[in-house]
Amino acid sequence: MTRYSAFTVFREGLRGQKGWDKAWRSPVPKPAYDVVIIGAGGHGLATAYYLAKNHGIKDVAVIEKGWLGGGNTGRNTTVIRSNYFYPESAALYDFSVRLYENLSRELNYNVMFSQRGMVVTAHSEPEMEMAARQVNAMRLNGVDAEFLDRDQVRKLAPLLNYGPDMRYPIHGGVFQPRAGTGRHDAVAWGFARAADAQGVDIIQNCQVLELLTEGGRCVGVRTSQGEIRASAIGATVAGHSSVIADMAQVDLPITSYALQAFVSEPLKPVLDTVVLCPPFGTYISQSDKGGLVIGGGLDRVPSYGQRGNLPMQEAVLAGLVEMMPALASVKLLRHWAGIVDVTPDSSPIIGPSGLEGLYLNCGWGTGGFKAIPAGGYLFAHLLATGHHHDLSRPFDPVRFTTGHLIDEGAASGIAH
Amino acid sequence: MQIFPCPFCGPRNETEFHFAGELGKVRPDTGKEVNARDWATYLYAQRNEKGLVREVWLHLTCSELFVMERDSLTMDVRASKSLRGDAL
Amino acid sequence: MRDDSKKWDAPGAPTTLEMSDGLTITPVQLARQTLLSGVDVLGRTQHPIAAWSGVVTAQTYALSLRRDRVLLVNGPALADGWHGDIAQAVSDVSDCYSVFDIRGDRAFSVLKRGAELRLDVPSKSVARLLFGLGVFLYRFEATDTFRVHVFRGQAETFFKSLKFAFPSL
Amino acid sequence: MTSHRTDRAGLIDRTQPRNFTFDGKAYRGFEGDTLASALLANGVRVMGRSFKYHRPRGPWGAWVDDPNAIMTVTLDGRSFPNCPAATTPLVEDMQARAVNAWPSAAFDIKAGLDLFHRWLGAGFYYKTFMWPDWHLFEPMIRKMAGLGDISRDAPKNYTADQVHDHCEVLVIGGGAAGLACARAAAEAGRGVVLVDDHPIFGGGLHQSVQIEDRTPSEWIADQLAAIMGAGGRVLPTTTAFGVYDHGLVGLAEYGAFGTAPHLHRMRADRIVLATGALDRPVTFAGNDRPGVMAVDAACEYLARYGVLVGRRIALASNNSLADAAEAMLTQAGAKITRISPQDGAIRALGGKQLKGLAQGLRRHEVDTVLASGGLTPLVHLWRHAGGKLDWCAARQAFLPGAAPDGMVAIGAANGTFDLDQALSEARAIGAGNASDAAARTYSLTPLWPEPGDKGRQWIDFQHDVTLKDVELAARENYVSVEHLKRYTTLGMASDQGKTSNMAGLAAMAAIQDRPLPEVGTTTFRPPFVPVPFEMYHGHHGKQLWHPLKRLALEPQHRAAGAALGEYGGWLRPGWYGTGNRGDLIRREVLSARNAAGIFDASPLGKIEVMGPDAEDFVNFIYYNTIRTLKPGNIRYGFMLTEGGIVMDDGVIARLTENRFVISCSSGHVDSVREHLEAWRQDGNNPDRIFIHDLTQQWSTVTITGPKARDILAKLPLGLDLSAQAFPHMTVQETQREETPIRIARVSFTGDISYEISIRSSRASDLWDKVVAAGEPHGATPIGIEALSILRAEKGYIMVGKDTDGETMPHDLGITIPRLKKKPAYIGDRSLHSDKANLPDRKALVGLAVGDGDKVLPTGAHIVDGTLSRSLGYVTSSYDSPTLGHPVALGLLENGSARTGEIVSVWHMGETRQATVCAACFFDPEGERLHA
Repeated sequence: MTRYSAFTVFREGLRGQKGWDKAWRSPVPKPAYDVVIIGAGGHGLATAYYLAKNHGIKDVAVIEKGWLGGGNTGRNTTVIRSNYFYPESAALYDFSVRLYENLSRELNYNVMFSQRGMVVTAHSEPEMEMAARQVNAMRLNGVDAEFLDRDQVRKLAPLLNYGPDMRYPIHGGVFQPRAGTGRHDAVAWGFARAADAQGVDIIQNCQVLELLTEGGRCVGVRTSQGEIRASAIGATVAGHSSVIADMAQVDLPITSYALQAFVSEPLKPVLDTVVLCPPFGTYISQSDKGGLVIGGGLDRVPSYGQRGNLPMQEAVLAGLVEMMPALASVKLLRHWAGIVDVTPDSSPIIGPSGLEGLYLNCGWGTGGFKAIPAGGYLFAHLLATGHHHDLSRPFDPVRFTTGHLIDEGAASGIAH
Repeated sequence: MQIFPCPFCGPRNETEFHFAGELGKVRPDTGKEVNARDWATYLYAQRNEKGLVREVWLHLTCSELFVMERDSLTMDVRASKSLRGDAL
Repeated sequence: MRDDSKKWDAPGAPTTLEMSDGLTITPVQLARQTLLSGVDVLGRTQHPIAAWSGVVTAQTYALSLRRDRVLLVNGPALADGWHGDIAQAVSDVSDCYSVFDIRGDRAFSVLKRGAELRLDVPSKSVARLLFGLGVFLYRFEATDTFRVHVFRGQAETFFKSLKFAFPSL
Repeated sequence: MTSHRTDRAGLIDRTQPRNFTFDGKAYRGFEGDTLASALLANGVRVMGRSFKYHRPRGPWGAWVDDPNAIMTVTLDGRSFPNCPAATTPLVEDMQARAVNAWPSAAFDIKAGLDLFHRWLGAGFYYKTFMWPDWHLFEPMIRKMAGLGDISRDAPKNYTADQVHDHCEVLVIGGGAAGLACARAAAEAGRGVVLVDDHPIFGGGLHQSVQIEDRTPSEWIADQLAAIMGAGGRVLPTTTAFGVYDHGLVGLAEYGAFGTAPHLHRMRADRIVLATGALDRPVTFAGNDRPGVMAVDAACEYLARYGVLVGRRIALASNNSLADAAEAMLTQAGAKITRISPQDGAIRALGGKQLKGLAQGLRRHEVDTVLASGGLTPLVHLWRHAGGKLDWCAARQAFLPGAAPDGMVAIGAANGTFDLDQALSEARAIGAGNASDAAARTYSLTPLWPEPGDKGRQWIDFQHDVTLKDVELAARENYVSVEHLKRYTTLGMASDQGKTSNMAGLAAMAAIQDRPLPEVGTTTFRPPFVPVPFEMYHGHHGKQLWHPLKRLALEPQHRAAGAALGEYGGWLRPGWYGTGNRGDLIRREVLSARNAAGIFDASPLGKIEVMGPDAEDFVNFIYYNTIRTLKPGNIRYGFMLTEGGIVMDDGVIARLTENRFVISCSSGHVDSVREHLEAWRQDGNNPDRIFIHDLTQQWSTVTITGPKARDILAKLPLGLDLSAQAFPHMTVQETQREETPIRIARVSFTGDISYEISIRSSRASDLWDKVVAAGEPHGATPIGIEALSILRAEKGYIMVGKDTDGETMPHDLGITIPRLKKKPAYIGDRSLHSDKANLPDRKALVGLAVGDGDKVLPTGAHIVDGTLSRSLGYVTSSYDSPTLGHPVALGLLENGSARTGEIVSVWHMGETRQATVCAACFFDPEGERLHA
């Protein structure tokens, strides 16, 4: 594998770029592997990479229905953050942020993690009290957090409306300086290339048709490219987790929704941080290419249709114009949707599926991208050892029976 | 924007409706002993099918709680009837 | 908490608003509005029933709201509460809803700013969302006159929404 | 500079000159011009710079397919970024400036970047800038990227109208096929709407000499008259930008430049796609040079704007449509040299100015190269709706295949490039018949990028993606079309791949030696062309964004000098009077404690539950036992979720055997009503339970404080108010001037309180009388802020503030129903989960501080000894005017067992001490409450 560096880029420029290797191979699946991972999104590829790197398990196949990174990894709004309230979530997501911080160098692939910070605004005195509760919790959890007043928010996000007619005047907010954005495709490609280099087979255009079971245990998968057996099978298929679980005759606590995202035409830099204004249901950042990347809430109708729907578009983009009226004449270039797997407590599920031999990494809902390195790391640990890493144990699905939900919404006083 | 058929009102814009859950949830009789697994299944387990689904929806304006059959992939709506079975 | 008294326009006294093209919005004072709920209350009412998109011509009439509920307009006084004899729940809601008439050739165009409305698609209920507010909407006395009942606390918002919708025509 | 304006009329108005500037230079065009046509008429070719290499760019297309000429346009002091010159109508005094170029498109100082192109190939940034850190390089890259800049102020008078609409047949595209189809449909009695994104209908028809024995303009006018005569509607300058579920089409109707387009949410029973087709570029060396244009664009500039783009033109086309173009351009005075691109690699010569075209050893001295690699139907909307595409080898194009529900394609969009055939197809579809395929006159020779060719050949003009970039992507195994697109950014420019996608796919197919259709296409995403955010926004901003509900008593409050604020979705008095806010609130608290406070409690929910099963139903809804509640009595209770979490609290009054009034929190009325309705219909007998939300029928004036009874006694209500006759937690109904009045003796302050409810139209009268009656006693109106302190002194909670999404009723000290209540109720089983049974649950506590200590900050955390773990947090905290010291409530792990314990309270790095106490600081025995 050609190592990527300023030097090789320079050298290849002189040679007409002829010397680059394939970023990953296109292998034919073997009949059996130690581990088969279903779904070559960020989590699946990261799992394969960490299986090889941390556990020396290199006889791994990642099988993908379409093209690698083509699910939510390639459809999200690229925000990476760990501004969580509960210690369990903070530990998980901050672990992920820390892995991200070194990921480009580790994978030898520039994932462009840009720690430009993220502001969550507060718009009233009660919201400021909640913001204080949040900042204190984050700091106690060991996550960087700053409590901002109105002027400090203004410095970070001058485009917000500070006029007297603002429906929800800005009082202040919570700032996480280490949060930011990454290049979503690069995360998938970087993990794919690094996993492939370790010997992992990434098999694209290979759809799982059926789970193979023997004696009540999952021993492999039947795919559009034939049967593949494995001693452990991990599913990392996000919004389609219920479809795989259905093959195992298991009902998951998951509902699939379309989550839309929007990008504007490229503009010269106007926004240096990620900004989320909860009462407008909208968040925004500006990509390195100049496009404003915008997201909001889930569509109202459960769905597997990977396309946007007008009511939520109007809600999100109208919210954007309310919070940043200067953007009113900026044009929407493209909008799309991903299918997200939403759990009752909006926290992920890492653990056994209920069918022996089949493990799940799912339920990340709207927030899977930021958790890719941690999700892969912890899922690899589970697949390799059969036991939870301490960080993933609270996210075992048993919590729905014991009642130990990890509901970040709960921290803000919302009953679910 | 989708059009949903309220069994009483007829076709209306989706913004008038609220998703209430999958059809078929039966509340365990909590007057008796209910084990934790059954209760968790009732509270949280979802079929979450890709394709034909049968769901309970609330029409916010007339408060009708009804069953709708639709396709969760294509968004085609097949039919609806009131929760008690009264047809359109 | 901030003092936002100035940010929110003080509610004005309800007056008739006349726009271009003969469009008018008129606040309506009804003698009484009564909510009646019960099994087959629709079948049992003796008053003309208003549904979408027919035109009501009577002075006393019942708005069909839902399977088991009507709003009786200008009906007789009835005691609030559960009427066991007729198995109906009764509430005086005269002060619950503000009522407006929107009249003119372009009244329907204005309303289409606030909801997906079709005159050729009937509905058994006059309840719907209009400008995001729960309202009762039907035609009253003429095909170009639309009557709206809106929660009193949202009348100001409704009036403002209409005013914004007018110049867009 | 010579004029390129011909005497061929075009559709512009030559009596109406329009002055404008581009990159600071003054020019003149005519009404009806676009910025691009006016500049071309003035001989200006370089109108922009490419994204990455800052190469000079002139227009390739004449309409939405042009990716090159992008400008920031200023008019009347307002700037609009990223306006495509080819679609921007020329307006007097417009000042246009090329984006991404400085000082001008003609001379751009960053042009030197092109020298480094060999190192800046596809995805180079993924391979470097990692060491020492991306953050070192990113700011510079950000500055280089992006197109236009925006003004930091909101554009004034820029609001979109938004309307819902419906039609039977929506015809998208007003060219020959669209017009003929719309007419046939309208004449067949169907409700038709015809939209076209040009200001003038006709599409490519203007390039024809005649159609059905008429001039194009006459024919078009005939069709429009017939459509409107038959009741159809026509919308020019209207773009169908997206097709959504259930036949919904988003239409953006453009008005004058500088105004926001109007959004039509058009619901169509049937959608006819007549969007036409585009000329696709030919991939050859230097094909990005200004002066290389689409054949179709040149014809369009001539036909619509009377602009002849060049005088000596090389026409390199692979298809039969070139003949008509040649004739038209020749007739306008151009000298045409026909080039067969299949006969050998061609390359454009020159730099900013095109010098000629070379093929093998032959050189053609031309000033313009027109190219067409064949027609690509515009099928974006087809794909939005989920329609399939089929590869047509004869046309070398993807054509509409299996149709989405309710949609049909006609004319060039359907691959029917022959005019007569398109007309008969359109008329058949319009009349509701099937169309029969007839002979085709269109022919072409396949012409696709050839890998390995020399020179830099552009695939994506705006984003500077060349054939070599595609080859590199293939070499590195980014071969799936989506990988190709994302790795090279091919097709992601602001034209969304209209010019580049087909060439990119074809290049990948050729490199891999696979048939083109096997490579597939990328997903077509709305919008079809970029549309301003404002279009989605409209009028529902400012006060109409989450509008507040308004109190019947608002005029009284304003007259009394209330500071109004948002509380639970209502605009309510926070406090009264002017001056120091803290002092005013303090004074209100003291007046309520010493005399009485008068409070507008109208938003409090008043939901009536009636019917024979009402008792069982409320007993099921509430955590607390309601069955035993006697008529005339009131009980406090919690509503839980099925997860056992407290979702609302409030009092339930039983007026009669079969009638209950539920008073829920002001902000929860809508959700509680829905909650009740859902449970009523699901699992209960809805014929025996009825729910009326009467919150807004009634207004409520509360008198609270030691003088409350005396004040109430002054109103002639004829009630015995003694504690025996009218004890705490009871309700009385009476009348005053034939108006029903309901008085509930309940308290949210800890002092004796009466909530007096009256129909809202009589509320002002009641309020005035109560205020007048209270005045001699020293009673004053109080706002929410004072009430919040009063209730906190007493330890009364506010759900959502003093509880969180994990709080169960036993965490709040109300344990008996959990242990004793037998009949089922919502959330019951969850109260016995493992989590619910844990001893260290967060429970409500009081937190006391030492003498002279300051108020604990709300939001501070209670931490363990090592300051590393949160044990809970302060939820409500005030300096109590009544008690003269701070009071605080909090949620604390194992809180009830910690009474008396000194805990550390941590806030933003500072630690203080507090003592855990019972969550009640005022009148713990309840003597004042029951007085």
